[in-house]
Parts: sequence; structure tokens; C-alpha cells
Amino acid sequence: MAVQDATSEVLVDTLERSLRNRRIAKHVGIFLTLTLLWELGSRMGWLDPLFYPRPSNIIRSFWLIYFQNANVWFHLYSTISLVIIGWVLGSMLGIGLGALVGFNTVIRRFLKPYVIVLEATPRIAVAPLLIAALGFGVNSKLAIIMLVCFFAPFINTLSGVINVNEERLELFRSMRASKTQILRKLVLPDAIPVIMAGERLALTAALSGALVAEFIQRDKGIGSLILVYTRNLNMASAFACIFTLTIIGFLIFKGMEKLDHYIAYWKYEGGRERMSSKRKRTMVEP
Amino acid sequence: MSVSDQPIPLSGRILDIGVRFLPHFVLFAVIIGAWEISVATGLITSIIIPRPSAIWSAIVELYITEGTIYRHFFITLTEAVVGFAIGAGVAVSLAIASSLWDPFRRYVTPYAVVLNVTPGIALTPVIIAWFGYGMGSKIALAAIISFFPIFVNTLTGLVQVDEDREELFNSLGASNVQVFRKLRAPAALPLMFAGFKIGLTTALIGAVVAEFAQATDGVGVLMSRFSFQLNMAASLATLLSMTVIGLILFYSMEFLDDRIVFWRRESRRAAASRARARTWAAQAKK
Amino acid sequence: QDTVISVIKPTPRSAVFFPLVVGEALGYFEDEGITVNLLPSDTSIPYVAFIQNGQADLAMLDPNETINAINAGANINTVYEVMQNAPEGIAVLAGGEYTSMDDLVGTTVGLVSDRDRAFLQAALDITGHSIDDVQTVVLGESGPTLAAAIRDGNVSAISGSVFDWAALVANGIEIDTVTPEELLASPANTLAMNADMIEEKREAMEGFFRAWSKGMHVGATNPDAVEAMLRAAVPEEWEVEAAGMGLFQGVLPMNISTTERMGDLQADVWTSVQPRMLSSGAIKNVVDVSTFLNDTYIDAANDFDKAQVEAAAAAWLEAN
Amino acid sequence: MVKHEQSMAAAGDVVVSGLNVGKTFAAGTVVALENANFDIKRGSFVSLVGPSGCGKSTLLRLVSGLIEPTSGEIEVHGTPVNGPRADISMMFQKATLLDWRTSLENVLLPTEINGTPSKADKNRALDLLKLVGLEDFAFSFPAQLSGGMQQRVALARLLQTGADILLLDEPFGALDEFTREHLNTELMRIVAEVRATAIFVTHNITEAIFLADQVVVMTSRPGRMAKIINVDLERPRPLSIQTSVEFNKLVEDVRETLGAV
Amino acid sequence: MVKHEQSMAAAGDVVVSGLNVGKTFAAGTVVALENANFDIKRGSFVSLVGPSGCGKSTLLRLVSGLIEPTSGEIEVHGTPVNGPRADISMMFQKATLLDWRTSLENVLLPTEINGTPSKADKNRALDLLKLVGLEDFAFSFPAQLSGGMQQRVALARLLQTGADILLLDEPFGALDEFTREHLNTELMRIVAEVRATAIFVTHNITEAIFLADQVVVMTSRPGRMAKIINVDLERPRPLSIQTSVEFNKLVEDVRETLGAV
Ligand SMILES: Nc1ncnc2c1ncn2[C@@H]1O[C@H](COP(=O)(O)OP(=O)(O)OP(=O)(O)O)[C@@H](O)[C@H]1O
Ligand SMILES: Nc1ncnc2c1ncn2[C@@H]1O[C@H](COP(=O)(O)OP(=O)(O)OP(=O)(O)O)[C@@H](O)[C@H]1O
Ligand SMILES: [Mg+2]
Ligand SMILES: [Mg+2]
Repeated sequence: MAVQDATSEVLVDTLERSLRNRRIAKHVGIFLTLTLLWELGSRMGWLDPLFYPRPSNIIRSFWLIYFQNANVWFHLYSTISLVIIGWVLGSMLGIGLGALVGFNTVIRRFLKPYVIVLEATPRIAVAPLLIAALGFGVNSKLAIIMLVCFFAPFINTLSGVINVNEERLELFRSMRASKTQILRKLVLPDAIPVIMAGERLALTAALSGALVAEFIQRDKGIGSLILVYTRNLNMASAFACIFTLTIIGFLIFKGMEKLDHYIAYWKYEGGRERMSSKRKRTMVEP
Repeated sequence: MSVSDQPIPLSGRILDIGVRFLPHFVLFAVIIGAWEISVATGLITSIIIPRPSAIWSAIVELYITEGTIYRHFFITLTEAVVGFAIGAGVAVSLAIASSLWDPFRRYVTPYAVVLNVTPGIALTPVIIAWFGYGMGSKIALAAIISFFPIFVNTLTGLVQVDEDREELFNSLGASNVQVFRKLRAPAALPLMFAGFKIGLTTALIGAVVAEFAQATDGVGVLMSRFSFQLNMAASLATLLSMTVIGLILFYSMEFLDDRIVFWRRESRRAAASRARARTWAAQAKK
Repeated sequence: QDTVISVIKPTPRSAVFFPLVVGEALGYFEDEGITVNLLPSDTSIPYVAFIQNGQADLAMLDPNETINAINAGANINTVYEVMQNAPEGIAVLAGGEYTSMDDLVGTTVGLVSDRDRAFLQAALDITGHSIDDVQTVVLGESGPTLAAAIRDGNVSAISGSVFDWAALVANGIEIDTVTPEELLASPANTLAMNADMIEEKREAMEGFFRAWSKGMHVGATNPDAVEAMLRAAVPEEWEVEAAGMGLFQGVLPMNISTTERMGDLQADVWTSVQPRMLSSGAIKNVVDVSTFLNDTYIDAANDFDKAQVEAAAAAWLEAN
Repeated sequence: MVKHEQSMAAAGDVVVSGLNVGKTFAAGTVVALENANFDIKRGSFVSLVGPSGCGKSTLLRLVSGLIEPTSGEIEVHGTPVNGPRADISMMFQKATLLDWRTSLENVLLPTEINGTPSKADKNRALDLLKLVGLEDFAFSFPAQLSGGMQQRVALARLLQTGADILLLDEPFGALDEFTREHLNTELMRIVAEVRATAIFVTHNITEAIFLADQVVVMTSRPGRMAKIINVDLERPRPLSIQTSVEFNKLVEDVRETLGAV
Repeated sequence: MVKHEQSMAAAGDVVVSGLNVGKTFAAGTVVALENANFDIKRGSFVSLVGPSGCGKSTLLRLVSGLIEPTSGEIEVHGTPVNGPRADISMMFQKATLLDWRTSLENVLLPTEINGTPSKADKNRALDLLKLVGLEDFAFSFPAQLSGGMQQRVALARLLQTGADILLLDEPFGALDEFTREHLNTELMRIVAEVRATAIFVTHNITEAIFLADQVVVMTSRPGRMAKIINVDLERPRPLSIQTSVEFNKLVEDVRETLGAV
């Protein structure tokens, strides 16, 4: 039942292989050629400049919005802080609810139909409703972000708790462990990797949620800036904003990977070695 | 790592369902009752949460007496399905090409990853600019954001085949085409369908979000209109139609998954087993 | 401690409503002890609800919305007219085959948003047609979509507003308007507030509108200063020089009152537009304008030394 | 061992005893174990051998108190079993280590569950890891160990409980033949060293005889104790004993019982 | 069997032979197999026994043509091996059946890979399923079969290829002891019936001897053939032969070789 990020090892593996030393030059070459063709196409009038801004203009826009006018920072700050706060709150809610439901079979049974309905509804679509109901401001934006990002941690925590290994459970019971000990020493640590997978999805969803919220509540944020630019037919700057989001998305991806290495250390060779020597030190010193 | 989710079984005899769901109905009735009373007594403002009875009359009006929802319903459904079909078609073709041809995979991967880390939602204004005001832009956004999970899952399924099975095929002297047709393709089906299910959900989100941004018809724009008129009851009734679309899409895919990837579930296996025995008997008679 | 005035309106700070930017640049809002909290929102948000439940102090409404809200029993007053002529209009490609409303019959007309349908309907009514004589399609606010639709002839005309075609013009798409004269004389983007708050918020509101009016006055007397202020405050509109300029020139006259008192409420115009709105179905009932037009702040809003404002603007331009 | 056949233990010596023990599952439709009677002497090593599904695991789980018998009664140290107890400890076919804990921390788990481990507990855990030959891997995580090493950690954890009755359910069944043979030899040495009573489940006849003082042969449908065979081979036993004539007689005996019933 | 020790086959009888065969992996850093010389007679059953990593699977894969030797040469039926060939067929520890095919369709896979199966092919597949005792499960899917039954299907598939040289890499290693013993007996019967030459890899000494005409004992680091032991026990062999004195002598011999080197 758990949901997982759609970034497969196969892809990451291929990516790493394709970005290896000599190959990266080839990739950059291809990329530059494509960009140049685009630029040329635009200059020669093959590409409609209304829709396809020139790469050179996009670069200029980057310069403008980041340095010359420096107007993007304010919006970036707004979006990112909102995403992080909403993500933390939403996933706390999700994990808490998931654990609660996971442990209580009665609640679980009664909640199931609602979960199915919630799962089938495009949750992001509730955004206009929430803004209308909760009014303008940070609250309704946060509510949207929480709504879109609570689900993955919820489902994954739930499945982590439910799918606890039978044999390990038997081991704990044979050692006469209490319910809280089983929860603390077995169920929660065991569920961490799958919860982390949910968290990664949640953070990505949070960014999308923030954007939709900003499309509707246009006071600030990258989403609203993109709208201003497209409205003004300034596609180059709209693209600069979108590429900014690509970078943020990439940072989220990498950041969550790091976090996973740190929290679910036992899944990774490097993490195991790090913790192994760390525990040795703490054991030997005192 | 790849995407997966387990199907929710939808079987059971009518009587059985009646008995099993009775407590659920009771609980549902209690919740609705409490809700109605708290709105009626002013405990909750009806602007934020309308009365269940108001929602019910909105449902009756939209779905039965006026029937206005259906046009929008089918438009959104079409957008999601066509978008999904295009996204899935491109994703599966690219995944097949990538699995067969390693250099291709290396050159496609970086772009697929870039597309993945960019929040698809952010492209909404640009997509509308590019594909215009008709259904095209909704379909395009649906296709773009459903592309990645399908691509990744299919590629993973095609590439990560069991090594022992691969060795078996090699030892039998199978050609590449045979390995693909008889091993890789069927082995990839379960993951591919898991990707399809996620892709369908995201396609619906894409269609609805694009409708929020701009549309003449569709449940997304209908919902915006209702919430603009502060008609929260009708707005929620429209949201319900999105849930229905979501459920229709999910269970249709579930149905296909169940028949095509029949070997995962006992009941389907037994049916397939009987069918093949019959075919054999028929052929033997000839 | 400044008083916060929250205003819900469709756009963030922009040339479109430059008096706000000017007032802020010259510190007039500050002088009045006011901080403006802008709540730019998609038009799918029910603005009226926001002033009713206190989320916003002022809401920028169309006449349609205003009358509909009054009809729905909302307890609101319209207190200031930001624009006294409709920025709305119906645009066609300059030098193209469509040159009047009559030409549009039987064609597809683009709407920038749902709200523009009422305006198109009124325009068709006045010229002796009906909304059923044309096909409509919502184009959305995306500049390229609008541009391509009209340039490529997918729509014969676009029903939208000055701001929408400023960007088109800047991108080399020349347009003409075929808007019936009668429709131009219409209040637009008026500010409304909760009627119960009129006295309670008097001081702050008077200050707010005074600062706004001062901004308007700078626009009337020193457009160069306004332009410079806009370049500094909303650089994103000026990244493409021609677009910025086009927009500014388009909206400059819209933001300058034609009445004696700036921002004054034109009761006769409100009365005269209603039958048309009624016949086109945009509103359900005609409303007596005295029930919601409330000019109690207008005198205070105009109570300032114009020469001083002109001097301040000139000084600002000098300094920056 | 099996009461109705031969009673060979004085009352004082018996640490585990069962009287007419039966267990059914699925509301009585599956009879996992029927009418089992047994006495196990202090310090003895008992092997349970029998085909899949004959109730070996069920018997072990009954003794450990993880499940309750449907009929009959089990006594340990003279008191009826009614739940997991401190003087009994169990080990499974899979190592069931916790991936996020080092070997040492895994071994310390039973102690942690009874309270905060003291310095002495930690030293004992380290000693046990030495006993199973893993002193160099105290700070390694399970994923860094081979299957055989993981089972050694599980064995150390079993001993850390301090229980004097050890229940082993095919502990090395998932390992390859040579590793298994090696670990069996170690197990024999360690169990003797800590003077524990052991009940050992296996499918492997040779292994069952090699380790045990008594071999209980079980048959299935319904699960029953078919025969108890005393293994009177001197200890310590070298591996080569497996090719001796006496040993092979015992093998024949067990095989016959399995085939016959 | 091992040339430099004893040459026991006339040239005409030899179906598989290796001369100084060596294989390294990881650019020569891992020596999987060193200097292997062997001749295998038509119709003989050869067991390869040795610890994990001694190169048993590597040797099998070399013979099957799945990998190429780093040095030396392998000949089958007098021609050098350079790729998978029709007269050799291989079976693995896992059944590696295709989940989406019935038993019958799985058995037909090798035929399909060579072309469209004819009516006769299908009947042959059914016969083979009968031979392995699965005639009632021809239309069952792998998930509906037990582990042992899955291996039987794999065995039928192996025979369906029509190859007369069968390579078996721990084919029943993942099954429990009793099932394994049973399948070994069947395997012996079937291989004799189809008159195939078999090379059988196992960790289990008893099993290796029980099945084989010759047991090749391998040792590791680097992988080498340490000794070849002829098993001169009469056939058919009942299970009870395992407790006989001659048999246990052979066990001792193998164990010594494994321990000594
Ligand atoms: N929880 C349970 N519910 C229902 N039936 C059970 C349960 N546990 C065991 N059984 C049944 O009881 C019988 C004995 O099972 P048990 O696990 O004790 O066998 P075993 O001898 O340990 O087999 P194996 O050698 O395969 O481990 C089997 O038929 C099994 O299916
Ligand atoms: N593809 C490979 N790449 C690198 N090393 C390999 C490869 N295949 C095998 N080896 C190495 O070659 C040696 C022999 O491996 P092989 O699989 O033949 O052993 P084995 O006797 O079959 O062991 P087991 O009993 O565990 O199956 C081992 O050290 C192994 O690590
Ligand atoms: Mg068992
Ligand atoms: Mg091997």
C-alpha cells in the first residue's frame, strides 16, 4: 500500500553513468547544440517568439531577476518558507495519524472508505475551496500545502506499522517486550525507510501545492511571479522562474537523499560504516 | 526503488457487503448528523462548511434535476484520459527504446530527471500559452505530469529482470527479440501497471489544475465558478465529481491490471488456468 | 503603530493601479499612519465575502459584482471609484476584417475571464444583438494565448481590459477597440467596504483615500515621475521595455478621475448602467444607488495641498 | 522422553514436561499437534525431526508460551506455562536481527527490554560475541555480515537472555551445508559450556542425531511424536562420527520411523 | 576424470573435456577457477562438491558456453564451446519459471525459442510433466505450485530441450531435506531413463555421492579440482545405501579432501 518516489535506481544509475567524465562533455555538447539551434530558430523566425523565448533572453532574465532587479528573492523566500513549514506540519500530521490508525484496528477499519475517497480525489483541487473557506493569507496556503503533503507520509507510516515483520514481532513477544517497547524499538525504526520515502514525495507535493495556492492567491511567491510574467507576455522571465523551480526540485531531491542517508543510515553502505565507527568510539571512550 | 501500490479488492457478495458495511453506514450517518446540527446551530459558519443538506440539494440539482455537471464531467474525464494515453504512449515507447539501446538511455535520462524534478504544475501558465485555450492545454499538462512515473516504472521493469531468468534465456540461445518479447515485456507488466495507476491520478490533477488556470468548461472551472459565487455547497458537490472521476479511472485501471497481470492474484490465476486447460482440450479434439 | 488596511484586488502592485505605488513611493500612506496590505487574488475568490467576514477592509469590485452582492443582501458600501471609465473593452486586430460589433455576429469571441462575458453581452445588446449570436471561449490571462488567438484569427475579438492588450501591443500586435461608446462611461474597479465599519474605520480610510488621491494627482501632473517610481517598484513589468511602456500609457488615463473630486462616486452613471445590465441578465434586480453609494470619505480624500504633492514628485524624480 | 514409551527422568531432573498437549488452528479444523507427552531433563539436548507441517514449530511455540495449547498442559521448572517467560529463549530460522542496530546492540536487545543495560551487561554481550567468534564484528550492522555470521549474532542474543532453556527452530536451516556443519559443532560446544537445556528443530536426520541426546521423530497429519531415540554416542563428538557404524544405525532407525508411519 | 590424475575414458566415450581451463573475473583479480582438466564420459553422472565460491557454478557456466574461459579450452562432443548450444541444457537453484506461463507453457519455452512448437512438441512436454509426476498440474501457474513442484517443472523444461548433457547447479538446494531426498531419487531415475550425461553441483556430500558415478571435490582460493573419487556402488541405489559402510567410506574420503586441502 505504501507509495514511493518514482525515481528508480535504474535511472539514477544511468544518470551517474552518463555523467561520468568524458561522457559529460558529450552531454554538454548536445545540450549546447540544442540550445544554439533554439536560439538560431528563434532569431530566424522559425520559432514563434511569443511562445518560445530565446535562450539568450532567458539568461538575461536570470540576470535581471536575480541581480539587477533582484525581485525574485522575495518570492523565493516566500515560497520556500511556506513549503518547508507546510511540509513539516503536514508530515507531522500524516505520521501521527498514520501511527494512530496503524495501531488501532477499529479506527483503521472505519477510516478505510474515507481513505479510499481521499486517495481518489485530486487533493490539490480542494485549493480554491480552502481559500474561499479559510480566507486570504498564509493560513489557507498552509492548509493547502498540508493537505497535499500529508497523504504520502500517512499512508506510508500506516503501511510501515501494519507490515511489521511477523518473525521480529514474535521475537519481541518471546522476550516479553511491552507494547511501547515494541513500538519504540521495533515498529517505528522498522518503518523509517518507508516513511522517508513518503516524506520525499510529500516535499515534492508541497512545492506543487504552494504553486497552485500562489496561482490563486497572487500576493507573493514564485507561482504568482510566473503568472505576472506570462500575463505580461514576458516568457523569458517566466522560463527563468520555471528553471528556478527545477533547481529547487533538484535540491529537494538531493536534500532528501542526504536526509535519508542520515536517518535511515542502515540502508546505505556509507551510512553503516559511519555509524559503525561512531558507535565504536562512543563505546570505547567512556 | 520504484512505484507500487496494492490494489484494493472490490469483491464480495451483496449480502456480505450489507452486513459488513452496516457499521460504516451508521458511523457515516452519525458524522453527517453531527455536522448538520453544528452548522444549523451556528457552531460552524456555513460559509466555511456548508450543511450536508445543502450539499445534498446541490448534488440533486447538479446531477439529477438540472444535470449540468455531466458536460463538464465528461470534458474533464476526456482530458485526463487522453492526456494519460498520450503521456503513457510516449513514456512506454521511450522506456522500451531506452531499455533496448543503452546509449539512448544515457542521453534521455538527464532530461527525464530534469523533467521530474521540475514541478509539473509550474508549467501550467506556459502550457496554456503553448497549447492554447482549448482542451489541448489540459491534455498536454495531464500528459506531461503523468509521463514520468510511467516512464520510470516501465524502464525499471524492463531493465531489472531477474538475472537467473536472463541466464536461462541465454543458455537456451534466445535472441534479443525473444528475450524482450518472452521475458522482459511480461516481467515489466506489474510495475508498468503500477505506473499507469499513478499516472492516471496525476493526469487528473493536471487536467483540473489547468482548468483552474483557464478553461471554458470542465469540473475544475465549474468549481472555481461556484466558489467565486460563494456557493460552497455546489462547489463541494463538484469536488465530489472529481472523486468520482478519480474512482472511475482508478478502478478501470485496476480492472485491466487484474486481467492483464493475472498471475498475481489467486482467483485470476485459477480462472486463467481453467481457460488454458479448456483451450488445450479444444485443440486436442481437432 | 500603523493601521493596516487590507485590500483585496486582482493584481499585485502594478502600473495598472499606480496611485498606490506612487503613494507608497512618496510616503503618503506612511504619513497617514497606514500600511497597505495587498491581497491580490484570482477572480475565483469571492471578494465580497472577504469584506463581510473582516478578512479584508476594502474589496475592488466591478459594478456587476457590486449590484449582485447588494441583491444578495450583502451589507456593503461603495466608497471610492478608482477608475471612472471602464477599462474593459472589445479588441479586434487592427486593419483586420472585423471593424464593428456587427461584424462579430456568427464568430467566436474570446473572453479573458468568465467575468468578461457580462460586458460582451452588454456590448452586443446595445448594438442590437444578443450573446447567442456569438460563440464565446474563455482564453485565460496568459499573454501568449491571447496574442496567438487574435493574431492567428482563432477568435474575431477579445473581450477584456486595457491591461490585457497592453502586452499585445508591446509585442507588435496592433489592435483596435470596437467597444460601444455607451459602455465606456461606467465606473470600474470601485472600492467597497463593510457598511458597519464606515465610522469605526473613518480615520484610517480617509487617510488611505487621501494618499491614493495624491497618487492620482501625480499621475495627472507628472507622468515621468510615476514612470520612474513604477520602474523601481515593479521592475518585472519593465523587463521588456516596450511592454512596460505600453501598459503604462494604456492605464495612465484610466487612473485619473474625470469628476471634480478625485474618486468621486458617479450616482447617475451607476443608475444609468443598471437597466442594461438587467436586460443582459448580468444582474437580477435594479438597485437604488443611494443604498450603497456612500461618498462620506471623498471630501477628506481630496483635502490636500496639490502644489506640495507636485513638488514632492518633482523632488523624487530629481533624487532618483 | 516420550512418557508413554519410556520414562527415564527422575522428577527432580525434569525442566520441561508436557501432558497430553494438543493444538488445533482455524477453529479446530487444522490439527497441528496431537496428544504430545514429554519430559525433558536438565542439560539435555533434544532434537525434533520430522517432515514439513508435522508441528515442530508449533511445539516449540507452545513451550515458549507464545501460543497456548488447546488441550493438555506444559510445565517448565514445575510451573505451568502461561506466556513468554524469562527462563526460556528462542531462536528462529531467520536471524531476525534489527537492521538498524550493530551486532552488539542486537545482542543487548533482550537486556534492554528488561531495563537499562549495565556496564556488566555490555561486557557480557561482548564476551558472548567472542564466544560465537565475532569479537571483530561487534560494531558491524547486519547488512555487513554474511548469513552465517548473522546467525551467530542471533545465537549470542539467545544466550544474552540468560535463559537456561533454549529453543532453536531450524536455526541454521537457511545456510549452506558447510557453514551449517561448522555452526552445529560450535553450537554443541557453546550449549555445553553454558550448561543449557536445548530443544532443536531440524529437517536433517544427520544433524539431529549428531547434536542430540535424544531425537524425537515426529510425523504429520495430525502432528504426533512417533518415536524417541536415545543417542548414546560419547561426547565430544568429532564430525567423523557421522560415518561410524553406530551413527548410521541411528540414521537408519530415524529414517525407518519417518518412512514407516 | 581429472586428466593429470587418472585417465579412464577412451576418446570415443568422452562428451565433455576441459584442458587447462582457467577463469578470472574483475580484470584478473578474482581467480574463480584455475587449471581444470577433465573428461566426462557419455552417460555418466558427475557430482561437483565444494565450499561456497570454489568455482562450481563458474565451471558449469563455462561448459554451457554462457561465459568463456580466460585460458585453456573446453570441448563438447569434440567441438570447442563458443556460446550456448542445443546439446547442452542447464538448470539452476531457483526454478526460474515464468510466472505468467502455465507449467506446460514453461516446459514448452525451449521449443518456442527454436521455433513454433508442433503438436508433437506439446505432447512430449505433457509426457515430461507426467515423467516428473505433474500431469495434473500442466495448466497450473508457478504460484499455484510448491517449491518442490516448481523444481520438477524446471526439470521437465530441462529435458524438453532434448539436450543430452544436463548441467544442474544445486537444483534442489533451496528445498527442505525430505523433498530434496525424494527429488534426488527421481532425478536419478529420470536421468537414467533419458540416457543423459549429467554434471550436478551440490554442497551436500551425501547427496553428491548418492547420485554420482564420479565425485569431483573442489577447493577454493583459487578454485581447483582437488580430487576425483569414483563411486562404484551398484545401481539402482536405495536410500538405505547411505548408511552402508562403503558409502560412509566415500563420505569420509570426500570430507578428508575438503578438510585437508
Ligand atoms: N497460525 C496458524 N494458523 C493456522 N494453521 C497453522 C498456524 N500455525 C501452524 N499451522 C498449521 O499447523 C501445522 C503445523 O505447523 P508447524 O509450523 O508447527 O509445522 P513444522 O513442523 O514447523 O513445519 P516446517 O518444517 O515446515 O517448519 C501445519 O499444518 C500448519 O499449516
Ligand atoms: N561475474 C562475476 N564477477 C566477479 N566475480 C565472480 C563472478 N562470478 C563469480 N565470481 C567469483 O568467482 C568465484 C567462484 O564463484 P562461483 O559462483 O563459481 O562459486 P560456487 O562454487 O558456485 O559457489 P556457491 O557454492 O556459493 O554457489 C567466487 O569468488 C565469486 O565471487
Ligand atoms: Mg517450522
Ligand atoms: Mg554456485
